[in-house]
Amino acid sequence: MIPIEHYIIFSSMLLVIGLMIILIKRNAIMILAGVELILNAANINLVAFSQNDPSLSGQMMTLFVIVVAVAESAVALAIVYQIYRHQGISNIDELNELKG
Amino acid sequence: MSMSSLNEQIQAIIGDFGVLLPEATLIVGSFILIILQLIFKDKAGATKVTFSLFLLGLISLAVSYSSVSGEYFGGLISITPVVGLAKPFFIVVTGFVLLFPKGEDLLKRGEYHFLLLMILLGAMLLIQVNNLLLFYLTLELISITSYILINFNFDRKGFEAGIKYLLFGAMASGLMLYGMSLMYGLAGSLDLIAIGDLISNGQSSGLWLPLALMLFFIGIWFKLALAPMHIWSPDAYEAGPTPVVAYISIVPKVAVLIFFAQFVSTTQLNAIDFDWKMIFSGLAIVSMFVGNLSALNQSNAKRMMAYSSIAHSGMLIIGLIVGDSFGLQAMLFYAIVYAVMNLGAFYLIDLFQKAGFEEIKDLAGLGRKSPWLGVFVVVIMIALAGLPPTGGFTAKLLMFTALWEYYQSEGYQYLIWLFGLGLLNTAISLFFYLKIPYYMFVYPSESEKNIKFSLKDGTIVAVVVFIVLLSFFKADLLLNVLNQFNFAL
Amino acid sequence: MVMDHLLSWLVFVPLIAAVVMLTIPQSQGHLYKWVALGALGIVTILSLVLVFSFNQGIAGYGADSLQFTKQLDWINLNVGSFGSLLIQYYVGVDGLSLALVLLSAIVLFIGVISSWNIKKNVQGYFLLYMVLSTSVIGCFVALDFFLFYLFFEFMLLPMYFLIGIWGGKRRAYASIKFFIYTLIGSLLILMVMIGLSLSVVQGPDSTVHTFDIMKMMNPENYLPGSLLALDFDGQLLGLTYRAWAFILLIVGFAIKLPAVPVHTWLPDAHVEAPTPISVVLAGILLKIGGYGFYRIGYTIFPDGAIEYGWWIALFGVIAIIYAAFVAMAQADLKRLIAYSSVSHMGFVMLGMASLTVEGNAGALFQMFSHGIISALLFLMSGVLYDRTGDRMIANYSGLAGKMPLFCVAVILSFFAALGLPGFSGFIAEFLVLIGAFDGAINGSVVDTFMPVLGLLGLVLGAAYFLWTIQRMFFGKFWVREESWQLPDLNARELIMIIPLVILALFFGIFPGLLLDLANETVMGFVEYVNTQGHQNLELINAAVR
Amino acid sequence: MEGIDLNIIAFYILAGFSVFSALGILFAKNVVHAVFLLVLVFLGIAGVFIISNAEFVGVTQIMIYIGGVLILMMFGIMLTHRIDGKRLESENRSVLIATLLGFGLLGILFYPIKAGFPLFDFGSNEETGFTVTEQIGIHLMTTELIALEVTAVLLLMALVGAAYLAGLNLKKKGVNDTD
Amino acid sequence: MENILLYIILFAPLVSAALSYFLTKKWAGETLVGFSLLVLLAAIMAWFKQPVSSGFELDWILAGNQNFSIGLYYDQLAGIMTIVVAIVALLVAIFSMEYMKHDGGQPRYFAMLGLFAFSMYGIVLASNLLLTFVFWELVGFSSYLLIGFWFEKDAPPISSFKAFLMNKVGDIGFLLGIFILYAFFKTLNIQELIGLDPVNAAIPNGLLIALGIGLFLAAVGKSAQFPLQTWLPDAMTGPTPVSALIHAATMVAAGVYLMVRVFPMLAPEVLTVIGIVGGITAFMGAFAAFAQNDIKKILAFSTVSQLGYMIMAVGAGFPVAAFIHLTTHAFFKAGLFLCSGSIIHYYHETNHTAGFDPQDIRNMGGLKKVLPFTFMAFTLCMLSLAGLPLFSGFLSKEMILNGLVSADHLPSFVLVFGFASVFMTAAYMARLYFKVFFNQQVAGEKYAEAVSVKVPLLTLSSLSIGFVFSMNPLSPDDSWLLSVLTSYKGIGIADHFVWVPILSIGLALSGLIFSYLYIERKMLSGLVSGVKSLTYNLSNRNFYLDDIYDVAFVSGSKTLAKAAYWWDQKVVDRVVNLMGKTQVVLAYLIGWFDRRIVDGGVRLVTWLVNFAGNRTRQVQGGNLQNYLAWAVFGVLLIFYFFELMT
Repeated sequence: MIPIEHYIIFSSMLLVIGLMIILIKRNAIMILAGVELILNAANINLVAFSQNDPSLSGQMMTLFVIVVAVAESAVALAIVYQIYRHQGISNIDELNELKG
Repeated sequence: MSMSSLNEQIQAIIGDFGVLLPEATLIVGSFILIILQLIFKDKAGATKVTFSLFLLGLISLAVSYSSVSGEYFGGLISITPVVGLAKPFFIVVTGFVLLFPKGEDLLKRGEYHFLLLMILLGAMLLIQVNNLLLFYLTLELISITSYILINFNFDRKGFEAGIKYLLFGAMASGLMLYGMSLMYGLAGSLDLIAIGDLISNGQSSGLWLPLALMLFFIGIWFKLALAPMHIWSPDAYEAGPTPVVAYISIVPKVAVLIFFAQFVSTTQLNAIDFDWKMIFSGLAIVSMFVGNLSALNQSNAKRMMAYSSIAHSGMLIIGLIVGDSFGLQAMLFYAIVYAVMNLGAFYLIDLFQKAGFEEIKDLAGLGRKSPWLGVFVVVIMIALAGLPPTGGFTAKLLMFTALWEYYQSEGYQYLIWLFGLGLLNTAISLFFYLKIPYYMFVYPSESEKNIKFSLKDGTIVAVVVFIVLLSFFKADLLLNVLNQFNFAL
Repeated sequence: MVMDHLLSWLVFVPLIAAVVMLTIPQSQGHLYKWVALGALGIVTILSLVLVFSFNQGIAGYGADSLQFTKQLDWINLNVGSFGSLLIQYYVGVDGLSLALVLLSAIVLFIGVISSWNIKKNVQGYFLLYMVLSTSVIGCFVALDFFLFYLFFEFMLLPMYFLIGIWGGKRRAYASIKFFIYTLIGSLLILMVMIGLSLSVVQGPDSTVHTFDIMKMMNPENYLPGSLLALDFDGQLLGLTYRAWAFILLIVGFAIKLPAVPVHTWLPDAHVEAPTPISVVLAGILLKIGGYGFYRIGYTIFPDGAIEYGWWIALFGVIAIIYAAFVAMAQADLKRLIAYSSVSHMGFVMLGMASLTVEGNAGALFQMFSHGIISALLFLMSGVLYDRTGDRMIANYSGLAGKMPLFCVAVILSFFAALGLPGFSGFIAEFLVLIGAFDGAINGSVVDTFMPVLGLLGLVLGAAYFLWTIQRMFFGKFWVREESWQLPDLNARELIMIIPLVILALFFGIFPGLLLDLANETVMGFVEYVNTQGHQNLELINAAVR
Repeated sequence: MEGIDLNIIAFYILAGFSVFSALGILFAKNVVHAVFLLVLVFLGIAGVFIISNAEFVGVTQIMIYIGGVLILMMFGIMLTHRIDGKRLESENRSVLIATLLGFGLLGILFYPIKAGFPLFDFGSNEETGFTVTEQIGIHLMTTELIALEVTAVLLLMALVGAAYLAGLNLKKKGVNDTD
Repeated sequence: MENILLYIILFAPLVSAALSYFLTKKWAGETLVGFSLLVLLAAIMAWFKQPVSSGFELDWILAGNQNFSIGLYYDQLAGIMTIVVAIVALLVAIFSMEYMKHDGGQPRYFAMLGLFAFSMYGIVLASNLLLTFVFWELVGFSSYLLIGFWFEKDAPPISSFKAFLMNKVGDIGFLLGIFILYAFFKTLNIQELIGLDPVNAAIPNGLLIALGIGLFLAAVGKSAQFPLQTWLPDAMTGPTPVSALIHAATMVAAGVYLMVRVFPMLAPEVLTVIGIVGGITAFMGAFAAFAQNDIKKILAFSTVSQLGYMIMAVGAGFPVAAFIHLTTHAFFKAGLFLCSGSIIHYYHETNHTAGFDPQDIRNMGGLKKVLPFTFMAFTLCMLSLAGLPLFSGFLSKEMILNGLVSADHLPSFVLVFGFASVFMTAAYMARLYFKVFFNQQVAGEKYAEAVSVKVPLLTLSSLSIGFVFSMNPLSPDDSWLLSVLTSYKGIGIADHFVWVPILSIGLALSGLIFSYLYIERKMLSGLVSGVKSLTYNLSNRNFYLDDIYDVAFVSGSKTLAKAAYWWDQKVVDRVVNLMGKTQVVLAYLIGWFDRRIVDGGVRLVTWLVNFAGNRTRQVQGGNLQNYLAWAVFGVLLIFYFFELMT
């Protein structure tokens, strides 16, 4: 049996890396990638914890999370696409018309 | 898990579907709207509005038939008395939003109706879920819909706000999800009751449970726009279409508040040896300060209202901090009054924007040209500030009364700070709430522009003002309505 | 029917007038002021009826000594397990409030005459004025804390707009400053109100929480163990909650009064406000602060009155001296008068804190008298401002030759203000100081040095007023701009000034007419505060130890 | 049990692989490279899922993430970047702050992890007679039915919304700002 | 209507004031004269009809069970005082009709005089200290108005301002005294208080002294005693009849009257203080009079000095003596002032040279011929003031000096001051007398004084003759005043010292001669040179005398007078002015403090709030990733806070 803590270490590393990607990368799509990493980190936890769960809630949840992630990405990419089309910008930090 | 038990389970589920009649109606209706959109394209706005309103009527009918308290779907859904109050409330707010003056352009788009209804669906579901997975899904339903709707001005600012809102929300929900995954690992189930068992068993889980809860709270804070997760809201509010902003400043917030109240009671969060109330109190104070202070120098009315709503969120969660039935009652009272005055404020802002007034200072001298409009603005603004004789005052009074009472029984020192600083914030907030009437009355007019104030606008605003006043002068009416619901969650 | 609901009529006649004004089209603009005048005329008559049908002989202080009471349930907030919050429409008068009601009616009436020449947005002006009138009178007759608070807060907005729209150059700054100051004061009051309503119930076994001030007097109505109950043993930062509540209340009302050091809104507000609004502000609004001390602070917390009376008196004395000095340094006539108001209101604090009958009677009398006299003073500055648009003392000299009537009026009002015997101000200040001294000698909470310093305030008052007369009215005639037209007082101004002078003289010569109205109440009040206060203190000290 | 050992070894290899790939994203200069690295991360995670008794999830991961999300992202990149080299570079910003915050978060997690995770005791894993995939199917139609419905609606909504947003250029009206 | 006479005395002047201001403007003077006559008649009738120690009390202020009543009280003291006031007031009113005949402000003038008379009678008749105080302030007020009557000139407004303010300082003491009395005895009725014997009652000694000092301070202000005396000379900027009535005869004497009234309440320590202050005032006033060239100022300083005498007498423990001096002084000093008024009026009427100062004695001379009637009256009054036998001043002054000698609680320098002042009084009056009436420099045509000038002068000068007050004008003990005042409690007749009248007469005579020689020196030296050969010795001695006179006395005393005046103007007045200025400076400082610190603090808070607002807004910089960083940072902060807590 793999110790559960190792799963958590694994997931937390992905979590941190995801967070750092979000904060570091200027590209909107890369930020989205960071978000996906965070979601995957949570998924790893869910799967790991549900190994012994007879009701498999964790795994079920993972499936839904994946679906939601897709939906979210789709919307995000639609917006990114529009922004690029209208302003030629794909770096998120160039968007700063709204402030104060 | 045997086949027979499976059968029973399915039978039970099918039987239970009755309670989701409003939601089902909503889903079906919204599909029809999509179809209408496919037929009419971007025309026939009136038909779509009529249909939407009709649909809302149907849903409320359905609500009145199906709101029976109890647990359904094996505990996944639990209908508490509050739900019976909250659902009609959401429906009314949705209906109101459809009447916004500048919404006509939006209302021609079937997608707009559809998305609004999706938020309504999410909110209606959110307040009755009893399970983290469903919570996550409904919350995401609301969130993603909001992300899309914020773009509906279809301009640069709109898209900018949209992506900012989305990425911020995505990160928040990611962190929340991580917290939820940890909670699942600790409790062994996604049901809230399981977490309750975990807490009430009293076995120490070290730092894990608090950590999980805190990560989980991030999502809640995000939806409530509480500091430090408030930063998205000014941008989104400024750029989003006014009706949408009005909508997402009320419905998702109230839904999350109600869910959280249920969360607290189901998971017996008060029993945990971790002073989450202190953290919430701190956040409430910080939110009020951040909201009110930042609003001081805003020149854009909608942005100002965004900060105002951050501050109001800080007020609203006082009800959660108090947590007893009095507190929840006060919170709901506050929420309803806040909804009314916020809708009124946004309605007026929409009216101004329609007439081409973008900045607050453009409003100079307007109050002298249209005194009635000026009076309405004054009433709504002082209501938002929480001065008598408006419902805003009664709401604040009840909220602080509840807080005081809680302090009296518990004696936590931070509560008295919350009390005092909360009141102090009322004073700060006046600076900017009075800015609008101030410009309208005190400053001389510079332009010839005036507001076309149609009968419909007049009636709607007058009704809002009337309710705001009524909820002061006969506050017991509203409170008695609230009293009909049992708040012992 | 009118007699049955006399107080309600008093309060709501201006509001009815406001509604009537709404129905008058803008084209009939000249009617507004007549409506306002009529309404306040009715109010004045009603208040006179009230005074004459008031029974002076009812002794004691408390619910039983109130007259013309009306008590109706208004809002009953039922909040489940906790019980319910009962807000009542509860009005009544006793000796404390009667004179102030009369004062309000008079000053408001004069204020309308003074507003006769308002040109800008007449409808709005008089509407707000009527609303202000209602809330002012309401404040004085309300006996339910919530009702009082409602009227108290509701004064702010009309005042804000009246200064902000019809004011002078820096009106924006002044109005917002006024608003914020007063609002902070009222928030402090709100805090205490919430606490009180939670601690006080209708009766010993009731769960109906009440805002009734008279109920709040009785320690038995406090829920045992509630924060503001006498037997509550908890403390916050070393003070009992009752002490905190008292301090908050006093600070809240002190802002309104205003006391040093929270007075700085007043000069600004006055300088920017139009003349009639200055008149109303100084004449009545400040009195609400003083009245709040009485009706709310001292009545509900007699223990605080005894424990912190010394400090209140001290701040009163500081206000007297300090504001007099500041007044002396002013270059603007209206600012000078504003600071003199601060100085005079210091006497109210001193007299009240002395906890002697003389001192309290004097403080009440001072409120009335200052109401009349400050109205007069602000009318004076208004007369000048109307003619030249300038109020700088240094810009005038030797006006007495050009405007003899005006000069007479100024001399009379200035001497009235500096406490010349024969005018009401003297009686008030004399009573306050003698009461304070008597109290100091005979073991009340004040010290001897306070009335003695107060005496010094009298000299300072004489100094700055006379200096002003000397600078502005005597000597050779000179004004800054030769083009200034300086006609003497006209009939309208005389109509305002003469009654006020006569009133100041009349009550200076026959103070008994006013003092007798309040005498029994004041005696009851002092007796109540002293006995109940000491009782309460004993209980509190026993609980805390 | 050699199989388990193998599983364990595979876990560490896959986990390490994923983490390194994720780090690779962090340091990658080229957006396309980063996306490919993301594929590797997801593959590794899918592998972990599979050895963690969640084959169905693992497969879903591969299919939806790699087949869906990543393709979407590639589309996105291609649509939003001119393929002329420079624009494909993914620039970094405020690395220091991000690192500090990242380590801050790690610091939060450090002590709890050190103390061990009190996993809920699910009891012995009794045989139900269904495979995991079958069980998932059953759950989807019973306990998670509502979730399924909600997800369906959510997907529809996202579809409508995303399509609407992405396809806005087809409508001349509505786009107020086309500069 | 048993007290109808008192009502008439009190209210008739007020009625006349109202009438002359509002109704009978054209006959304002006649109105006042008529009413003053009525008052005088009433006062005389009251002397005979009104029972002694009668009066009445009315409720005025009822505070709780405490009644601050007001009322009138009539006894011999009040009786004499009313008659004195009534006489002087009547005569001044008559005089004013001539004096003010060209002034446009007559209604105002006579109304104010009426108001003053009303207030003065109020002080005299008031039965309790509260009412006394009320009228006390009112006389101050009317005095303020009358001093500043010519408000368009530069000096009068300032003088009136100063006068009122200094009086106000004194009034504080009065109020303090009232407070102390009330706090212990709960009554302010003078007779009741005397009955309660405050000096021996259970009052802490400090408060007893404070009480006395307080009441005395009132007298210091009103009666222009050291150190508040400087307002009185300044007050001479008012019309001269006003000076005669208010600043010589009546109002300034009110302080003395009050002291006499409350004498039984004064503690021994207080009496010592009173005596010392009186002595200093008498001496300083007399000295300062030397250096004046303004005729009215000389008389004003003389008044200060004489008031000092009265106060000294009170301090010595002989209030009756003070009161009698008050009475006699009222007549002869009013007479002197009216004489000066007559002179000034003469110059006003005849000399219209621009810049001519009709009050400067250097411009005067030889008026004996021009104004013979005035000269006669002035002579009588002056001799009375100088304290020569057969004149009223002698009687009262002897009583005071005897009292001073017999009072052993006063330091001896007071006595020295007393006697020195006798000499100086005679000397400065003679200086004035000879300069104005004899010097030949400026002589004009004989000028006929109007009847309305003559009548007052005649009356007042005849009232300065000793026979009026005592059948034996050489012994004050035989004065009928003393006999009627026997019922007064503070009575005390000093022992007789034979040397006292001798010394005092000697001093007074030498003072007269001294000045005579000095002023008339030039004339004398001419005479001397004519008979030089005949009486070389005399001449020699004369020369010798002149020398001594010049060196030892004249320049010496002149220097001293200058010094005294300098002290008065530069030190006392400066100190008072400095206090005033300090007050103004302090006011500006506090004003600055109020604006910058108190209000500044508020503005600082506002600024800080705004500043904080802008900082919280800065978080919202528009960059999403900064938002995220902030959010994460905030969340981490909470986490760490929490983790540190547990």
